[in-house]
Amino acid sequence: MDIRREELLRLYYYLKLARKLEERATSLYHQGKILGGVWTSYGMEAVSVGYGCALERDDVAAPYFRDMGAFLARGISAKRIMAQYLGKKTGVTGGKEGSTHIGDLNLGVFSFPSHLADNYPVGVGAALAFKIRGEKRIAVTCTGDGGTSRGDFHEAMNLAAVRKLPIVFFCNNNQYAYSTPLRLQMAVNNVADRALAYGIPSKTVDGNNVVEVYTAAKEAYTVARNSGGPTFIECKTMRVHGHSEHDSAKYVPRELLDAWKTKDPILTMERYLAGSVGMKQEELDGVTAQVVKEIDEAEKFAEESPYPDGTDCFTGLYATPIEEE
Amino acid sequence: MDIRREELLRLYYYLKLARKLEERATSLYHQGKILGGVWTSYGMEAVSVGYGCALERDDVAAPYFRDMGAFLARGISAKRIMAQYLGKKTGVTGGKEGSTHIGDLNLGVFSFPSHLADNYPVGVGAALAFKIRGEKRIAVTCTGDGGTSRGDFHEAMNLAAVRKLPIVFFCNNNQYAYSTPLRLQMAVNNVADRALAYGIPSKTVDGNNVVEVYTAAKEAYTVARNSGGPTFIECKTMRVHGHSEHDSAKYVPRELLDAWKTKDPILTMERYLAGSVGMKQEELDGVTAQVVKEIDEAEKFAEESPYPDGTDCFTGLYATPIEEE
Amino acid sequence: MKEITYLEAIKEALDEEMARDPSVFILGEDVGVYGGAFRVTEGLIEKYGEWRVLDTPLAESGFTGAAIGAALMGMRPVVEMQFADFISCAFDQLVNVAAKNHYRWGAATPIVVRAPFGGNIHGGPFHSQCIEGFFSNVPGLKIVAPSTAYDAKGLLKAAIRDNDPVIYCEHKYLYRRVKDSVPEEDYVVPIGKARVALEGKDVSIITYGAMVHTALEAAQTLGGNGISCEIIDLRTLLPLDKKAIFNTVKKTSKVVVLHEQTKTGGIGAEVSAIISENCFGYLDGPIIRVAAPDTPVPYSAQMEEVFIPQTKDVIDAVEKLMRY
Amino acid sequence: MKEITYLEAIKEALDEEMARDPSVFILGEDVGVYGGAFRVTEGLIEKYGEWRVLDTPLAESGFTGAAIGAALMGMRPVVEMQFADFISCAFDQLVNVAAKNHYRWGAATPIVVRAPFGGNIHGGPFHSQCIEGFFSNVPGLKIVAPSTAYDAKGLLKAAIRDNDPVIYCEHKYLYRRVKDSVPEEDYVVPIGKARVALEGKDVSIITYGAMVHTALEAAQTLGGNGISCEIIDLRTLLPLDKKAIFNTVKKTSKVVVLHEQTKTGGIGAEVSAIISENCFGYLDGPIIRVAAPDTPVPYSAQMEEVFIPQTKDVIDAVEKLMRY
Ligand SMILES: Cc1ncc(C[n+]2csc(CCOP(=O)(O)OP(=O)(O)O)c2C)c(N)n1
Ligand SMILES: Cc1ncc(C[n+]2csc(CCOP(=O)(O)OP(=O)(O)O)c2C)c(N)n1
Ligand SMILES: [Mg+2]
Ligand SMILES: [Mg+2]
Repeated sequence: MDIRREELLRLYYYLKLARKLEERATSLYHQGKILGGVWTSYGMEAVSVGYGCALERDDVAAPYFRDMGAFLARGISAKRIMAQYLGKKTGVTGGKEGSTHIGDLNLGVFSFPSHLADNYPVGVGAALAFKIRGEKRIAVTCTGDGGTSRGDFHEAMNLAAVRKLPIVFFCNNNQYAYSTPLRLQMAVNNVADRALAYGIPSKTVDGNNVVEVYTAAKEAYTVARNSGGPTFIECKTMRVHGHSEHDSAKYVPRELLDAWKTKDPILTMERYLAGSVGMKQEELDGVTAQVVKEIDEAEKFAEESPYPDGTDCFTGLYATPIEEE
Repeated sequence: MDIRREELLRLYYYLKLARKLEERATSLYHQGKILGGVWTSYGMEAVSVGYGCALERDDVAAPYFRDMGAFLARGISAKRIMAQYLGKKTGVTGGKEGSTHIGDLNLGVFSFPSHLADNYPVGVGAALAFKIRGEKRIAVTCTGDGGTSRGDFHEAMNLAAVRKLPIVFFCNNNQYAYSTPLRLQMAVNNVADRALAYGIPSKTVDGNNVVEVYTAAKEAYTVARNSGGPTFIECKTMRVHGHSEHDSAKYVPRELLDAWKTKDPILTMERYLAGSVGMKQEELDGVTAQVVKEIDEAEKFAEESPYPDGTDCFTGLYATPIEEE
Repeated sequence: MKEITYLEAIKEALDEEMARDPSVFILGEDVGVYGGAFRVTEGLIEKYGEWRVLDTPLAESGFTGAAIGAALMGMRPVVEMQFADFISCAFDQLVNVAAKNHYRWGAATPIVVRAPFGGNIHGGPFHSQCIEGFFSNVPGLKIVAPSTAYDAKGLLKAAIRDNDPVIYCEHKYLYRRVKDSVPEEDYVVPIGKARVALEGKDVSIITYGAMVHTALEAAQTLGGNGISCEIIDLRTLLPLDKKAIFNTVKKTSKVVVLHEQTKTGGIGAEVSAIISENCFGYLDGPIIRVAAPDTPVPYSAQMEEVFIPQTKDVIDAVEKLMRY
Repeated sequence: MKEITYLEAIKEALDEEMARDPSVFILGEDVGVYGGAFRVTEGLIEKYGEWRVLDTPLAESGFTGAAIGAALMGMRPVVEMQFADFISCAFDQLVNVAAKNHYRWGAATPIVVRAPFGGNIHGGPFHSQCIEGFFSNVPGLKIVAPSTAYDAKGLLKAAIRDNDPVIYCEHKYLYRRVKDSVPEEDYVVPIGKARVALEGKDVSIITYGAMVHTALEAAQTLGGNGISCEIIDLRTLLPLDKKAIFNTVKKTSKVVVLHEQTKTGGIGAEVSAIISENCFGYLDGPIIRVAAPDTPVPYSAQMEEVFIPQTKDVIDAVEKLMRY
């Protein structure tokens, strides 16, 4: 596939934006400004940036919590996300939710319910709606390697396959579910092998190579959009840090971590852009400068935003509230 | 595999016993004596007779509702089952449960919770207990083709595979889940293909040929018993009647029904016994006579048994009741 | 007006809503060609096609989750549980996804989950359960449970048009046993409103579902003995119509709460608690609950009859309360 | 006696029971090498090996079902939910298999499900839930919820030795915040028995879990104002210790029920209902419930503080009741 220069820059931009945003969030966490946990996609940004950027405006994504790239690529601003981390009123959920539990129907992105793989059936439902209405839109959903062991993964994959729904399934296979290595999660070599049970074509791609993820996504999206049914895409990567900021990941062999650190998705992309594509360093620096500015502004915005009122907790339960006379 | 004559006769005996028992239950149902529903394994008896007879005394089975052969082969008597159908105090569950919702821990057979595939994880748990204690026992579990679409199927298969547990999974693929044909249930050709997702070896056998089921079961049991891990066995058969006695199955193409009726598992077995094995008709008739006698006695026993007291409904909730002072 | 059964009322509501609004569709096991285990959706696939009356694989969590996703995209799915008992398999999607979407991120989830519930049909432990108790501590859901054909139709229409997830408890014992008048023209029964099923002055029987008919029978006998019963049919179980409950308590000062659900942790507990909290001064006797005992639903007819509250149990409770 | 934290108490109970009985084993996510998300099982895999401290795939229904099967074969599994919130995924196995096994076919299912529950830790909607309400209408289960290290240890031991499925609600806010004395020798706290956490005479505060400490704080202030509170720590939520509840009501005649769980359909509803039903004549005021509002648990600190009942809310309720 031939990817236009602007598109490559867009991928690079979102890689950097996700990285910087999560780095900033991590530092805010260590300053005690984020009260809940912080889980990042550090070192795995290429997965959600790749699948997120490959979507069309009218498509929808049902991500999981390590999909910062997809939230950003769908158009949820760094400002709103930063405010979300701080539990501010201006955060995506106005303080009702924390961290990456964000969604915005106007931007075609569903919030993530913590329960891993719950978004698999939900994503399938979006695809079902498109199919029923005969719209040329597609849905995507993503979960971790861990999430693929859940029943909802199975039920969703199967339903999508039977009805040939316009959905593409992603898995961020970062080799661990919290502390649990793949060998205690599954007895197959590739997560992609799981797709065999459903008659869903699958592909395993280098999850640290954003161009590879993006290309595979685009291809699968085209198939789905043209009534060719679902695809499952396993993105092999590595969680090169703890499960969250409070986990030192000492259960992971050092060598494994070290091996993967050299494969950092941003470095990989920079090598590619500077090499094969022949982009100038200034151009990349320009993106970085833009990203840093945006994150600085986002942090400022978030810090200056008001906290919600405590009594906001009483609002918003129902979409159709019941009138008490 | 060489099967001894007595074993072949045992298989034939249970095929006939299951058939006659369920025929009698059906007729009692039509006489209005069975208040709940009646679901039979008519035409599919070879599946559960095959896997049930292949078990050793200390093994356990976690069947589903169409596994009459397994209940009988584990040693639950026709008398107790007939009384169960009639809701009598002498039924396997004393009237607390109906139809084939029966189990008996002394006989190594678990009761079936209606929720299809729920017994898959439960069966896996029994295998886990054997593994933890280092016992040379195995567990088996069975569900319908429909049940394989459920999350519990997935979670159970995966867990068993990861821990290489001594369990053998069966599927009675009778091509329909109630009115739903396979094509609306899954997009793979064989239910056995589902096992690919777990790295579990699988086999598809003729579910109307009890010797084939029995042989495949025995082989898989040996593997499991010797720490070789789980196997998945799909038994292809056909539900040649309605889902239950109140369903005329008019959604099933006539030709399909007719084609399968000629493959009746009892006829198949009789042809085999009379042919290759060279058994005399008298020997088979002897079995039939024995079965009819047993079923007559069972019916008589059940009819003459008392109903439970209404107030029995208050008893038996807890195994460790809480003492109220 | 025309007379139709409870089952026909449900079918008509589905049919009319599907005709009215192309975003309404049905999914579940055997709802299409077969027309549903209880034949509620019979004929609809012929009318609306296999994409609006969708036979699913046997996977309650999967198809409930899919309904949620479709709802987020503007559809109005009606999920059929083959028996209410199987809703347990979709518990997580209902409680953690559907119920919390709007509060968490402002996304409306207009799904209806039809749950054929209740006993008295010799269904045993897995085909007779009352499932409303699983969800009564789950903010964000709505639960309704009609007792008449009129309400069955009107509440289902309201549920389909509502923007929140609604669990629609249809009592399968009533399907073909209850028949009453419904208007020819379109109408809804508002969610959140109870109804006075019988006016009376001495004692209030607060109930819902099949037990409304048991209460009516009891009231007839009691009326003969000079005790005038007011019967409140809750219709909506979550959230409760507090005003209607308080009104009847203020009127009669004596309360029996009746349900088929097992007693501990049932809807009756909440009804009792809000009365104690808000109408204590009006009460002149204990709030008595008549409910099933705390066990699974037994299979045998003998036991099931003892298990399910009977007219006589209601009469006894009322008489006991009148003697207080 | 020695002083240990609530978390240490749980760990000790597990360790001692595993040492005592080879049929006890632990399974769940990250319970082995990692020692559990809250480090409750830390060190146990080294001691008992990877077959008795079993890291499972991420599959709550699967491993809960497996625990049930193992229990049927004579084991005593302790299942860890990483957070109580994820118990929703195992709802069906708990409600339809574990809870009904003994009634349906006489098979005991001695499993314990550890559920780290409750809020006040900025966990948001999915890491703060009180899940006891999901199960309070499920006959066949037992539910316990300790508030002290002493009870945490004694109740967990009792739960492990009990032959029924027990949901063990451990409040994660208390893990390292509560510390008290436990005996050196083996002991159990019987399931089904509440305890008087504070003796008093004017008003009863019936509560459990983290709210016991809130009640104690409130009682201190109220004591200063001349109001003597009796605090009942329920400890077992299903079935309730009716006798202990009725005793305190008969003593004080005034009741506040306090819980962190959302109000509607919570445990407090059942407590209130059994009091109304059985002690009506003793009451001289309404039964007031202090509980979280009917919404998911919000994330922001400002909202969470309003959401979770505070000492002040208890004081207000008691004072209001005293003025009645
Ligand atoms: C159903 C469910 N059970 C448990 C958890 C707690 N939990 C949060 S993240 C996690 C590990 C997830 O692993 P994986 O799916 O591989 O995603 P990763 O964190 O590696 O990206 C667990 C167990 C959860 N979120 N959902
Ligand atoms: C979880 C669940 N959902 C729905 C049902 C209702 N139900 C009973 S049998 C059946 C069809 C079962 O099909 P299959 O698994 O193929 O078994 P078969 O009856 O064909 O032997 C259904 C949907 C059920 N028992 N469990
Ligand atoms: Mg992972
Ligand atoms: Mg079938």
